[in-house]
Amino acid sequence: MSRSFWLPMPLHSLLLFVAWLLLNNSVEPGHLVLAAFLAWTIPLLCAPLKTDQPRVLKPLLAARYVLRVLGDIVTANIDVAILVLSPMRKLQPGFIAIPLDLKEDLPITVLASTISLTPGTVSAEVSEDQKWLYIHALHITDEQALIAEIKARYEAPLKEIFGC
Amino acid sequence: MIEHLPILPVLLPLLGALLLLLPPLSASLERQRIASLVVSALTLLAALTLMLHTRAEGIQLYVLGDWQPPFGIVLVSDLLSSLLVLLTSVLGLAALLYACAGEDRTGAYFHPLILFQLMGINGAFLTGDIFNLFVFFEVLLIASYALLIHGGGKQKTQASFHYVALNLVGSSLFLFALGMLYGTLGTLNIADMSTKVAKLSEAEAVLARAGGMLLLVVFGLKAAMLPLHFWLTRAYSSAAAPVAALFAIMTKVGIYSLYRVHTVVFGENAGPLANMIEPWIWPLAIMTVVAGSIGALASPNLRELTANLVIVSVGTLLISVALQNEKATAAGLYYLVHSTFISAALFLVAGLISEQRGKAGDRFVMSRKVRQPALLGVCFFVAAMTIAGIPPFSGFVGKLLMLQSAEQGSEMLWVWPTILISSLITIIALSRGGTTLFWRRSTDKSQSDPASPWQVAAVTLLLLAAPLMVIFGGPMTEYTDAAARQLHQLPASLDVLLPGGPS
Amino acid sequence: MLNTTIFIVSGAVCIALVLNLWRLLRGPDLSDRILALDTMYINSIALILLYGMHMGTNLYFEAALLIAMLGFVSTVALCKYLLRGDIIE
Amino acid sequence: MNILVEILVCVLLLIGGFFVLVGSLGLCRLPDVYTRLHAPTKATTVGMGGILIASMVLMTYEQGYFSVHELLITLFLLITAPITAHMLAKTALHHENRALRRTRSQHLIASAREQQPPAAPDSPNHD
Amino acid sequence: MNLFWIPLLPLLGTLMPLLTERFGRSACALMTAILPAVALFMVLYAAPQVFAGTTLQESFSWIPSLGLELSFRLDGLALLFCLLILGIGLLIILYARYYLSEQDSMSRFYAYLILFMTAMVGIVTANNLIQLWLFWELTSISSFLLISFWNHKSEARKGARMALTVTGAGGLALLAGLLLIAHIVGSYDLSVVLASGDTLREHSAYPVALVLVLLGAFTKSAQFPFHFWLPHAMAAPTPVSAYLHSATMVKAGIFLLARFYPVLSGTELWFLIVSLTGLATLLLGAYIALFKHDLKGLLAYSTVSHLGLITLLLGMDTQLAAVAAIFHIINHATFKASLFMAAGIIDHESGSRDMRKLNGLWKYMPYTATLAMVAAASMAGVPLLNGFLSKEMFFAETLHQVSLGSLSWMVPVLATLGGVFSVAYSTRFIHDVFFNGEPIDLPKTPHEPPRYMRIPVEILVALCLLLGIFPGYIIGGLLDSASSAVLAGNLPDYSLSIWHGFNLPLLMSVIAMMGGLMIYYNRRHLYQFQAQFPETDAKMAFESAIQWLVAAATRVHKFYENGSLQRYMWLLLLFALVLTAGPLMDLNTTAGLRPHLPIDGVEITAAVLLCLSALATVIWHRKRMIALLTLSVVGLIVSIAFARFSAPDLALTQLSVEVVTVILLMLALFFLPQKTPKESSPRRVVRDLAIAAMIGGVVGTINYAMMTRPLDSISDYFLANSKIGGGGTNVVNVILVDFRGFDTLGEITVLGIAALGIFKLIARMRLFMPAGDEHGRPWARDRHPMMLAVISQSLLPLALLVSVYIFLRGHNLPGGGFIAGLVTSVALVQQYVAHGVDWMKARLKLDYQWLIGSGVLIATLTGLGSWAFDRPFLTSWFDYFKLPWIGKFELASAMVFDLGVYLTVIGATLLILANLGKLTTNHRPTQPESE
Amino acid sequence: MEAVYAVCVGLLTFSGIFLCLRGRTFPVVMGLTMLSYAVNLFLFSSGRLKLDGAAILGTSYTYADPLPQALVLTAIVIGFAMTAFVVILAMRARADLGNDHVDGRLPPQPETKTRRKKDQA
Ligand code: NA
Ligand code: NA
Repeated sequence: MSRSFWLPMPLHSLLLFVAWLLLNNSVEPGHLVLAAFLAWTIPLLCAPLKTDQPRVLKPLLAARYVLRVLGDIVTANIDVAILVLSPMRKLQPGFIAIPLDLKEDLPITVLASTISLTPGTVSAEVSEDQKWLYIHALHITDEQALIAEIKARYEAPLKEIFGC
Repeated sequence: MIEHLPILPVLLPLLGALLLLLPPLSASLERQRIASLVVSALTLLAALTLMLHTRAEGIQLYVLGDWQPPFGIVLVSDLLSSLLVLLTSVLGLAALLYACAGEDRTGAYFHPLILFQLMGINGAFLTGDIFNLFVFFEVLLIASYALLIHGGGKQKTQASFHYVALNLVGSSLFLFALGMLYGTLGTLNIADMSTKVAKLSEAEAVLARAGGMLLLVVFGLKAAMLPLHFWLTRAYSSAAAPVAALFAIMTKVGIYSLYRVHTVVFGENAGPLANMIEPWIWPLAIMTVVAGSIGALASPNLRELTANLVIVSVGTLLISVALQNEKATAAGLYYLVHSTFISAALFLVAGLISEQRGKAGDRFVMSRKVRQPALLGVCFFVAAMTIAGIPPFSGFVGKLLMLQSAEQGSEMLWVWPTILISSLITIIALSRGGTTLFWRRSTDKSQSDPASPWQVAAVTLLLLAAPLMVIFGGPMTEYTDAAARQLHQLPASLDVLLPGGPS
Repeated sequence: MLNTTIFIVSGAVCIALVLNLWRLLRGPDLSDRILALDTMYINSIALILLYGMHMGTNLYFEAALLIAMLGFVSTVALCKYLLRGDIIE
Repeated sequence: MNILVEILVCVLLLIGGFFVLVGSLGLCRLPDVYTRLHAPTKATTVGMGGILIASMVLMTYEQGYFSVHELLITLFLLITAPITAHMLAKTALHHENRALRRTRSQHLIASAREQQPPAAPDSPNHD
Repeated sequence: MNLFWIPLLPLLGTLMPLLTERFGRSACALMTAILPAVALFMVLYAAPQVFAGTTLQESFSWIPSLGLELSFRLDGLALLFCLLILGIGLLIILYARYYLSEQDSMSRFYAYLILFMTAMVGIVTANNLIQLWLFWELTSISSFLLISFWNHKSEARKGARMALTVTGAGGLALLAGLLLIAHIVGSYDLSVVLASGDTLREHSAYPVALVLVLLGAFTKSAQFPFHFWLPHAMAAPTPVSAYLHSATMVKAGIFLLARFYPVLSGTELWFLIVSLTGLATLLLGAYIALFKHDLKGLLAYSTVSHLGLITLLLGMDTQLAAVAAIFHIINHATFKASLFMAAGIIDHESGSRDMRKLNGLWKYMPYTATLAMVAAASMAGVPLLNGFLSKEMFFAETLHQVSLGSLSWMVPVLATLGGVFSVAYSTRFIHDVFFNGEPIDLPKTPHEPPRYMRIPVEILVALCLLLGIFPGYIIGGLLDSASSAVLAGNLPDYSLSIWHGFNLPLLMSVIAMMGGLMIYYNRRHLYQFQAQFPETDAKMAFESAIQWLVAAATRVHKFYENGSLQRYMWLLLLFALVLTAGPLMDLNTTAGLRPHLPIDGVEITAAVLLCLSALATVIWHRKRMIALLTLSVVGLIVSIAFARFSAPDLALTQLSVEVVTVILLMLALFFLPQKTPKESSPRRVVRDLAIAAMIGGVVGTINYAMMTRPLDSISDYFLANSKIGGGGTNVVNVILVDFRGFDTLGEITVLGIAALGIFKLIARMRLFMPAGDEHGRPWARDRHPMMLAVISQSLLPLALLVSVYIFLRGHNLPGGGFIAGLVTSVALVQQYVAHGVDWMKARLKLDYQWLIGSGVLIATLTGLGSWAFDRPFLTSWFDYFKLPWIGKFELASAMVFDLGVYLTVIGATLLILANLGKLTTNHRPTQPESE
Repeated sequence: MEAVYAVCVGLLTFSGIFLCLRGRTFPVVMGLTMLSYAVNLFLFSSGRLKLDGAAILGTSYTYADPLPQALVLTAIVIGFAMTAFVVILAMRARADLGNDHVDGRLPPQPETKTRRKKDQA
């Protein structure tokens, strides 16, 4: 039997293992066994409902990416808070179309999610050919700079992480 | 095994229904038929044994989960409940037999649903716990919703929406009532409630009274008491014949609950709440008979007529509740059994007539002759005589017992004219209907198939009650007398019902 | 101090909830209303957590977790409904 | 209770509460549906994060063992919030909701709704 | 001898024709006659004892609590009637053999006839009031069958229905009367009743009982004003008329009067009602008979008249009158039966009964004519025939009549007038049919009937003669014993001689003769006089009365049962309101003594939110989508409230149910119109608001009153036993899966059945999907947004993990199978939303029906497991185990039960939702709304 | 607290009942849902309100009455099943009868069924 049959979603399995321990606030042996069991069986059950996605090739980079996003979320929120509390007439919202280098579903989704979670931007739509990501920004000062920053800060690492 | 007897009438249909949903039985209709007939015959056997056992040994208590009453749920098989369980089981068998002729082919899950329905009704009869009664009400209701739409068609859909919506509101009211009762009595066991109700403080008694009154609404809705009977005619007359036949017992569940709750809990020993529904139920009972009679006269077809006769029988039974004495309850029980059998039979006969009269169905219009005039004629005639209370069939015994149970002059003044005039109207309506159905015919030949042996067997099974309940009227009334005595003299059974004493 | 803080924060969450309802009732578009409902789900998670902290118990954690999960499903279904009419097609 | 823990918890809570409130305030104040999308999806993530971490700290302290299951809620919210926003944005686009008049590149609304590449005359040229 | 056999033999005889039909008509008739003949012999065998003054009795217990015994008596009265019923019955069997045509089902006819015979014998021999009534009703039914024997004819059906309705109504009145009598006397035993005349007459309810019994008797005996049904019963084959309307059925009413004569008569009321009714009937019947052109019609009204005569006799205050009544019963039976049979022969052999066409039959059937003329003469009261004797006695008795006070002279005068009419129509019968020129347009050439068809007539006519000439020899004993039964032994002196000398009665007879002949001679004037009055057809009148009744019932029925759910719902709620609010009036103080809980800002806010969103739902209920959103808010806040008030399990359940419900409602919203039209009138809205507000107020009040009072409940037991007895610390869960596991079993059954029912509903559903949303916008093209699909896939394992978590901890902490099941379902539904049905169907091979079945089955089998340990169903088991390294853990049967719950929930939810999804997957028609 | 709670229950009942009295299926279904909220809250409160007393043994000194909670749980599940059924039934009615009126026919239309007239014997 192939590895993918016995362990169809290794990353998910890891996630589930951790999640189980999180849920139970416990690292007792009993829970470890149970966590391992569930981390193994649940992906087996879910496997038929999974479509193939590119795998994470560089986990370390991914972790760094996550931390960076978390940090950005905090700053983004402060920005938004200021905008919300300041007079509305200063607001300069706008739509932006970002050309995508990423091609596959999962990386695009991650990118779009990242954009939504960070500074004043929301991913609104992906074009059918998945070459354009439409975003709405709450306050635009420089459109091109924003596009450039997103591509450099998020898209590039993602390309590397997923190896595409 | 004998100690598990009281739960068998609930468990057997449940298990049967479940097995029918699973392979290998779910695969073919033939297997479903055999299995469901076997299961319902076994249920009948269990019910019969239970009744005999209860008759011989006294009240049977089944303590579910081994949690002693009043804490856990108990099933109580007394003379009343075991009789009704037996009645239900016979009815179920008849409905299944009838359906095996092809009615079960017109939609999915017929057999499991009938068995679920049996489980619900039997459970409602057997349970000694008021919330569990609610649960079984819901089981039998949801099964009836599903059965009502069996076969499809506009009328069914239309009738079911009314039926379902009203019953959903009814279920909500039931829960409100349960809240009020639990909130004052602090218990759910019916026998235990009866010990608590007399000890309530004044304010609590008011709340319990409101709850009890609300229960009257709920049971009245189920029983089709005026002004809550509107759902019945359409629902019953649009349902498939075997389903309508089985539904004949459904209104009786409401009546049974009135006996069980309002005679036991809010009965003679309820202190300030004693006999609280009596002033209400009198006019309602009589008006129900009137409404049913008017409906019977106005019915354009046999099924609607039968449905309205069910309403009349409900009114008559409500009178027995209103009379509140042992004799009336005994009379009511006899009448209940008889009227259930016969209205069920009449629904089946109506089904056969519809099948054989072509486009006219069971409507009271001129049409082609039925294929089997002698067979259907005899069946109809016997059923009609019985339901109209004409001797020598069981109807007259029921009617007479009811008349006799009015012992005060004022009671007679209300009860006798009501029952007698409704009888007359029944005779008029049935003779009009019957003569038209069988005798006003064109020269066209019927093109339908003759009734299948299954259908004949089902009708016969039910109609046999008409002579048998008269021939064995002695033992039968002896039984109902004893059942009524047991119900009215509850304190005598309390040490059986609550072995550990009240909570 | 902790109790006062919880009290203040609860007040903030309550105000937030009222504001959400205002938006829900006000609209103008259905997407605004759904957005408001979604925010209400999330704010009620906050409320439940605060209550749990106030009571010092973990018992309400699952409720919060379920709101997080089910609120999402609900919002998605509502959006799907507006987009396609048929949510399960 | 340890004053430091208490202060930490209080600060976290206040931060969380502040952001929750701001998010909802934004929901009310912001002028059009596209801008309103920003406020709750963002503010609630940090707002909720603050409260969840506060809860984690407090529970861990009070119960004497690691109470980290709140992280799971955070995880859920982080995963789902962008999708919610995306779906809502899709809905708003589909409903052709009017954007604030001074919104830039409004012509993209039509392209986005049709999920086509940006095709308007003033679209910026990218290589 | 066992009296039981007398009715039983005919009863068994009912089967005889059905069994012997195949052996041919004669054999069938012969076999049919055997058992009644045996019964007749038994009666005759018992006769000497009865003549000797013994009342034979026999009884068996039947239904004691009903007071019904199978109890028979044979006294003089019963004997007389038995002889009539069985004797004439046998003649009718013979007669009918030749009367019925090849097309008529002879076996059916005989079966009905013998059934009727049984019923009649039953009535006259009954010694128990209920038994009497039982057979009484049986005569109504069997006569209904006989009258409607030719049921393809409209008049047969209508006549039968009318007879049934009138006699049925009378039967019910009789029943009430008999029950009342039994109530007064305290027994259903006729012997006891017959001995309690004084008690009865003195009782305050006597008038009611009397009137009720008389109603029964009068309807059956076709007394005025209930006489109208009898002529229309002539639609029956003539043997039936000959039997029912001469000797038997109509005589049942007379029998009843005679039977209860000892206990009910003797009061002013009796005499007044009975004699006046009889007199009126006598005159009316005789008068109308004059104008009937139909032979049987004439005979029918003549019967009415003679029944009136007998009634009048029974209503007179002398014992001799009663004797005369009994005598006339016999005489009328003989001559009228023979006349009917003769009429039948004429009809049979000439094809007509119309006296305007039938003329001069003397030439064609002299023998039959002779017989008919003798019988008719007896009917007219010609001397040397039996009719003369009883009529003479009747005239004599009218002269002694004093009950009408100073108007009593009118009785003999009117009686004579009746006699005049009687002679006139008898003359007409003879002259119009057998003489009076040549027949006109008869369908057949008349001729004498078959030999055996005449025999019954011959026997009866011979009886008329014999009785007329040798009354004492032939009938003396019978009349004595019958009369003494009626008079309770006080038999007066009377003589049955033909000649009493010249006296007033003879004069009256002579006047009657002369007057009758004169009237017949001048009948043209009378016909002209009568022609001024519009002819009323009782049948039409009755039918239209019934039609009116039906139409009225239909109108009333339509008025209150108008098919409007809103009305039904309103009535239900109003009824609930009235019943529930009533008791509240007695509640002095709403607030109880239980200390109130404090309230804080959060709670107030939640309450405000709840109320606002509930009200918003009400206000915007016509904008369905918005209302759905506000409804969701209500659900959310209710869940939070549960959490707040220490019910985490409830909060979890409510939340998860909420989501599934919202999804369902959205599915419904898609197929239903998006908006509710404004169609309620302001009045209705105000009405609905009022009742809703009142119910809300009542519920709130009760709730408040309840919550503020202390409660002493059984719950302490659960708290105390949850851990030690149920093995779990989450008491709510232990109640669900253990203490009240039976409820839960029922509950998941409900869920399963609902899913099956929904499957049935969906099975043949044809719904057109709207082409666009409520504003007419076309739907978005993107069926399955990519990002949603991606994220959903990642969330699924996490959701499953959470549901396992919730499931496993349920027994000890908030959670459990139901919530876990819903979480799993929602996660799967989310997949359906994200990927669509087809995608899922290809990948998820789960049969949801099996899932439901096995889920409930697992729960049930868990319960059954306890049987192995001799414990009742659902007895739980749990224990703690310790494994090295892993530690201590608990295993409980309740967990398996909960697993059943879990599976059922998944199966049911997905069966519903996934199938709904399938509705439109394959094609997406875009028909516009068809409303 | 009790007063506020009772007011809420009363108001939910009011809303539910008003909606149940509407003429179209969807509002009626919503009304039934609303009514079931009221019912659940009412039944729940029959065990009296209690703060901080979840019936999880070992977490408190006194506990809320667990029995009504269990009853309400059962009621919620049953209510869910019933609601699901009635929702689909409403759809079915729309499919079969062509409209979403609770009576299956639109109010201003006169009754077209003249069947009864012909039935007069
Ligand atoms: Na679909
Ligand atoms: Na649980």
